[in-house]
Amino acid sequence: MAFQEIALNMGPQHPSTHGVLRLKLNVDNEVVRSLEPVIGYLHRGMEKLWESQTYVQIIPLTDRLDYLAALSNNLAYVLAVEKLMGLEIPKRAQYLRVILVELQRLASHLAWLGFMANDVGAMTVLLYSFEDREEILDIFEAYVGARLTVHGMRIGGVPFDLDDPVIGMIRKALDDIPKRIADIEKLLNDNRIWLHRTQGVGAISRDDALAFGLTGPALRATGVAWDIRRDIPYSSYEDFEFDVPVRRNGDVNDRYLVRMEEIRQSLRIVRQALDRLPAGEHLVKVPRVLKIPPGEVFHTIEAPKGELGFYIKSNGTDKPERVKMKSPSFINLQSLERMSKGDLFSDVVGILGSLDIVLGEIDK
Amino acid sequence: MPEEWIDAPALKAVAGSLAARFGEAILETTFEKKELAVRVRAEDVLPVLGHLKSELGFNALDDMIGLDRFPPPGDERKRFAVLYQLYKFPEALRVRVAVDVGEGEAIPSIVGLYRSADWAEREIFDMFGLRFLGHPDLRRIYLPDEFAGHPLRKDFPLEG
Amino acid sequence: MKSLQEIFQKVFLLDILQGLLVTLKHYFSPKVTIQYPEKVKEPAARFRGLLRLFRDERGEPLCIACKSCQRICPTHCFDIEGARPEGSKVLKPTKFDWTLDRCSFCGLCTEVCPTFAIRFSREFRMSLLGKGPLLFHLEDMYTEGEALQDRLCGGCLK
Amino acid sequence: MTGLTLLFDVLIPGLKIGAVILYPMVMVIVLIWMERRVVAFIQGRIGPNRVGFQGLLQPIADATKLFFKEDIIPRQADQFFFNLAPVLVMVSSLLAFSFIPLGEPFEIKGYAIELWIAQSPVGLLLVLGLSSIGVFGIIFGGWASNSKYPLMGALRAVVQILSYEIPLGMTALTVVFFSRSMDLVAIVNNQKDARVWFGFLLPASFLVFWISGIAETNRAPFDLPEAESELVAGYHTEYSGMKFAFFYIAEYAHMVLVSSLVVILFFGGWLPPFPNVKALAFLHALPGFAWYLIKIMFFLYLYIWIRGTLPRYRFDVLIKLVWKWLVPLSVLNFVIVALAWYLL
Repeated sequence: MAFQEIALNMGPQHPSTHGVLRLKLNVDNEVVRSLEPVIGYLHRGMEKLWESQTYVQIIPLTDRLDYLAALSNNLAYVLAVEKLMGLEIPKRAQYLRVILVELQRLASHLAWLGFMANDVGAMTVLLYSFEDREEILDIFEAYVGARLTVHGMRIGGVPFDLDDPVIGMIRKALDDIPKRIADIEKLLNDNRIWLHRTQGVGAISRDDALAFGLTGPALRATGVAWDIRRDIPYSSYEDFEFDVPVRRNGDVNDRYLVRMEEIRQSLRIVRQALDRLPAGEHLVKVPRVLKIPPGEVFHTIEAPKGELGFYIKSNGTDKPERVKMKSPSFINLQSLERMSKGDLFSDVVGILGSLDIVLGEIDK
Repeated sequence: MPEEWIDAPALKAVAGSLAARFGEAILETTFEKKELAVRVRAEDVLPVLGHLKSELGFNALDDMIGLDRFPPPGDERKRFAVLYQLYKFPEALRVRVAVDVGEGEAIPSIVGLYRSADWAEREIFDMFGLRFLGHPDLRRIYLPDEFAGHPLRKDFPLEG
Repeated sequence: MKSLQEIFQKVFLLDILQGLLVTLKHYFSPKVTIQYPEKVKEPAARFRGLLRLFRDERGEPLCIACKSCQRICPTHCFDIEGARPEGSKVLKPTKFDWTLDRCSFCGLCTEVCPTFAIRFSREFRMSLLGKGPLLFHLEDMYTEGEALQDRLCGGCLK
Repeated sequence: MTGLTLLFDVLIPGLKIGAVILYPMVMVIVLIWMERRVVAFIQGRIGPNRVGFQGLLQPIADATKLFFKEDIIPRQADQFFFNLAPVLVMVSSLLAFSFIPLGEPFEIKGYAIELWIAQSPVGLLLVLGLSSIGVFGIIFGGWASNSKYPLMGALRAVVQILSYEIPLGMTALTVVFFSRSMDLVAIVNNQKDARVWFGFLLPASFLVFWISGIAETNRAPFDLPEAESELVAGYHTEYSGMKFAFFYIAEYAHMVLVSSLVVILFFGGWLPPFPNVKALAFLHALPGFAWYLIKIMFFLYLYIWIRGTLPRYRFDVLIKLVWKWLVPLSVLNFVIVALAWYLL
């Protein structure tokens, strides 16, 4: 007797939907026949709100988009505004931004690692990776003053200069993190259960990944060596040496391996930036009431989740005419159905985890 | 018409190819802040994007952006615009195609060309109320189905 | 073709044992938990806690009621009015309402303040029982430490 | 009837029955506390340490809270089976404890006091049978909730527990080869006579039995029926209050039961290590019950340690593991042991 297909609502209240996401599933026993993400539970109308805020006031609001990588959002927005103004940023400020954003990438990847492993059932990894993340958040607290919604970029640079105690904290973190990462890799990399849960699960081909517009680690896991930091350098990324990790299979395990390698590369970039930190200003003065002549601009950066972009259209006043955000999680979530159709119900959780979505960024 | 003041040779070639192929359909070509933007007629959006994708290799759709110019700026330009931000791997080229849409008008959907346009078109429908012909499943994406109005329109009331 | 090592690893559960050793190592490692009410992790010097107003060394308020903070605040937390007392060159605040529940601790107000009158304290304890204490008036903006806690959480059973 | 016989014939058995109900409960409380503390230590945390000495009373506080919580029965649920399920789960795991020998018998004034309630020639079968009745509770609970996640959890539980019964039984049988008895007391005594614990004679049996035992109790990495990141809480999603506590306690009691079985079958029950070696006679200074406790504590710790380390299996891999690996392995093991027994 064939098992009747049942409709299953996963979320909006469910332990592993990373926020308030609802997945409408049709399952045949355990096999997923169809899947539809339902989003909008966290929709705050950010884009509408931005139209009534000044350019400076928008920055703290971008913290609330991808709340696990607030500084990356700050940077993407601030760079877009600076491009619109034609503002040149001092070299030291650019390096400080790189340090902040790479630390943020570490924090975001570490949070992802913990949640992903927890979704697959390895709950201890969450606590180990959060120990590392805590160290980075302490750095943010000491440097900028907040841990999660950091608000650590200003139009024209970064709000504070980097002082020696914070440099010491960063150097200590750079030494500590690889040790604990090695422990986590010992727990997961060879583990047969982890491999069962990740290898060949949620695979997507290179062509599909491009068609769906996947970006970031999810795209690199399919074999496309695409990293905006390297290919369209911004904020002095061309000064640093780093590798762009690429894997071929496009499955959950490859996404995991790509991100683990990115953690190492980020550590490398931070180390280089600290060693070569140029002297100079950390913030250039911009007029207090910032009026930007009419124009439009689209600027993207490589955020931890993928390609994060801001389209800004100005109209000559101190408020933008329109700000549109291209959020990587929104794009990546769209391909969830392709990845998980025909897989088991348990795998949907793992695939969702491996995509590293944040609902604050999807719903805007 | 290829513009002489485009100082990026690759983008200049793109603009030239579009002008040669479509001529009249290209209403405007601008190059500002190192970004190439072309404005085309709404009925030509599919051929233009198809040409950009298959001939010129713009293989990814970065983003779709809806704009509301309220009140409508004049007779020539319509109230709404949809911008297609295209992207070329691995040369790192970007081009922005703009289409003007009037109140109550519909434009062709590009889901057949770029799969990732699916949710982006739904978002624009949700926020601006623009219809996309041929979209497989044009529903609201963020707001509940019974919601009245389209919040990113400039005349949407800000206070209840 | 699986290598001999892989087969060895599979048969003798080496991958599992390796994981068990890692967790055993952590079992005997020092713990990171901080037992909160007894031990408090001091916030960093730049920590953005509750906003406070400050006075100069003679006890005069630094605030000149210029309303810069009110204008830049993205969430419109402030409601400020000032008046010029007899014989004074600058304004003094007569009303300084700060709505804590609207504040997003972004720090823009402290950056625009020309006299550094409004600054962040490192106070992070903000648990309260009602919405009343969320509205700060002028005199409340100068309280600090335990007095601030008494004001915030009047219902606490100490 | 003298007072003494009354004491030994009526009061002592009565006390023993009380003790056998109390003993799993105390173990469960210790185990819940231990689990939370050990997992916390593994993860670099401290865990509950406020209620009582080092948080030892935390499980009691939790139970008190659950006891006073509202008892919610979903409107669409089948009332009878919904109420029956937790009772069934609880009773089946407690009842099995009456056959578990906790220590060696001792004498007071000529009366032998045995540390078990019932001794049966087929004790092993009875314990295995009783503990599998619990699966009915899980089915009833999942089905009667009339909700999708519990139903899926119950389906998983049935398939998983029924599959893992087979290697469990097959490996237990190899022990019976050596002991020539299914009586749990006799099995322990046989290990004394054999001068060696069966676990060292039959390492493969022990390993398969232990893995299947973890799967039987729905513990990580085989905790699919209640996998929280997928099925919310599996078959007891809709339960609250005391009924939820019943499921919770039963699961932990089941863990104690399986650990006891492993200790009795493979590690000599209440016997100290090398019970026949003269030089180690001082080990007998500790009573048998203490040795038994030390041993099951080790296995309970192992449970928690494994939970703190491994990810969760997926359903198809879980079933593949039992039918492609454990069942053939246990059959092969059975044949080899049988041949060895026959030839030697």
